[in-house]
Amino acid sequence: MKRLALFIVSFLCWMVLTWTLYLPSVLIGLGLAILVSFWFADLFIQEPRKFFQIKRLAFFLYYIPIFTYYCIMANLDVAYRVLHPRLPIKPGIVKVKTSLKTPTGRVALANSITLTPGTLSVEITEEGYLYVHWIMVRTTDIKEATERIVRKFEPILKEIFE
Amino acid sequence: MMTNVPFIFSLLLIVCCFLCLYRIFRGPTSADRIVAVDILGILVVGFCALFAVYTPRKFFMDIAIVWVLLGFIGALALAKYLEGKGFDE
Amino acid sequence: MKGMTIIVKTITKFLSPLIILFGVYIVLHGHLTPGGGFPGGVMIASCFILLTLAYGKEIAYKKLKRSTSSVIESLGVLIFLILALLGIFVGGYFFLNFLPLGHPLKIISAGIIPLCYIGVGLEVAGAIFAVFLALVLFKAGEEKEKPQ
Amino acid sequence: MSEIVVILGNVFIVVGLLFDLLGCIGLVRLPDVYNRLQASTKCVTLGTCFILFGSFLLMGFLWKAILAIAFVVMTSPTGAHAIAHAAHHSGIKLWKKSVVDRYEEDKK
Repeated sequence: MKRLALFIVSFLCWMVLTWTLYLPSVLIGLGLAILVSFWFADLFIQEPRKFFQIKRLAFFLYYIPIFTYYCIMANLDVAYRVLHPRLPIKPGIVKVKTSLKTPTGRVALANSITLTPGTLSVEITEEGYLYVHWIMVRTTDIKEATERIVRKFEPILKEIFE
Repeated sequence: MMTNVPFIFSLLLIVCCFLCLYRIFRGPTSADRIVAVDILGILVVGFCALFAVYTPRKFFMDIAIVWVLLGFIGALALAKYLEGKGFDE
Repeated sequence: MKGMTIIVKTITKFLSPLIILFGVYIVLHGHLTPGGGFPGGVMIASCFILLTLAYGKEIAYKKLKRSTSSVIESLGVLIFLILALLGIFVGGYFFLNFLPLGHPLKIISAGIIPLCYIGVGLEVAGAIFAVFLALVLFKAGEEKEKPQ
Repeated sequence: MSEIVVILGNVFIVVGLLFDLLGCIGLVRLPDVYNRLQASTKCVTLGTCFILFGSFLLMGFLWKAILAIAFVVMTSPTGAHAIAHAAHHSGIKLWKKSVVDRYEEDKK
């Protein structure tokens, strides 16, 4: 199962890279994908059953425009702070709690936090606490910071990765 | 008029690179320099994409992908150096 | 905890097979696009360097043993030399391009050049990983290399 | 149709270049490592993604560019996280006007 998932991903990657249907090229790609999937399968995905569920892929596609929207808002926010002559920043490191369980979900959450307005994840612990550097600290309470930072993404990521 | 457009685009990116170089020279700590080197790596990817568009050769995109991956590995190595650990621990 | 944080580990898990794939793509398309044996070999070696950085040396050793990397290095040189010598036996020149040339701008073309690039790629991948291990893991005076 | 695609691609490239420039201005102006890392990582990542998407449109739907966007989005925040983590562990303090540092409190 793990091998099948890695095989599909690497073969798609090869086809995108070469972008031809010339037969020897496709055959070389097949052989290469089989080699890679036997060599690296134990590292790639831990729970491959989730990889084949259509619902998760659909939620992933639904996640992309939301993420892009927040990303552009983040950039406009940074532009406002950088171009303002008096630099309206009030930085600090706050602590938030996530309810996601799987490592992949937590990693996706941390990377989403890094790319969205005013926040940068510094450390993630085993118990699900994230230390987040916030460029404009509005609150230092754990619950309220969680409400402001994490709540935007958590429901969708829970559908994708859990 | 239209032939000057790629030149102006490249000039903007070169201004960005010079801002990064300023941070590399002036940076008070080594972490600042590492950040600037990382950002410089991503800017070069933009350069590769511009070259791929305006000298119509598709292989520059391969170079862009290679640069992304090697820049990532370089950033990780510099981060481990900054943390003061050995490379294998 | 050994290695870097969980974020780096998970991204490394996801990226390392794709880096290998990309290195082999560059090696195999060396006669069509820029690249070839040396950059592709560096990409393949950098995948193992990434594993060493993120996880520590045990996982990287599980994927590619140190003795195996020297075997791969020797194998690359051997492929290169055998191809060169076959030219002498077939037609009389060192490095004679004795294979048919194939279609231009397809993956099977240019005779023995792709095979030479495969040899070079294997050699560079093994050599750079061995050099990295030698520079990083065995510091002079602190740790002697154990006989195997 | 194709003219619309060409104009759209050029617009994407110009917007991406402006975001790149903003990120680099942030790298120069902001006061400490973490703030610089935030501004530059966000802006330069999105700007480079826009340039790559513009080249995807201009070069007749070259799907390699989408692959490059996926790699940039995956690797760039991870590198930023690694650098921030290492900087905090190597003892670099926050800016002197910072409000709170929960991580420093919890590490003790």
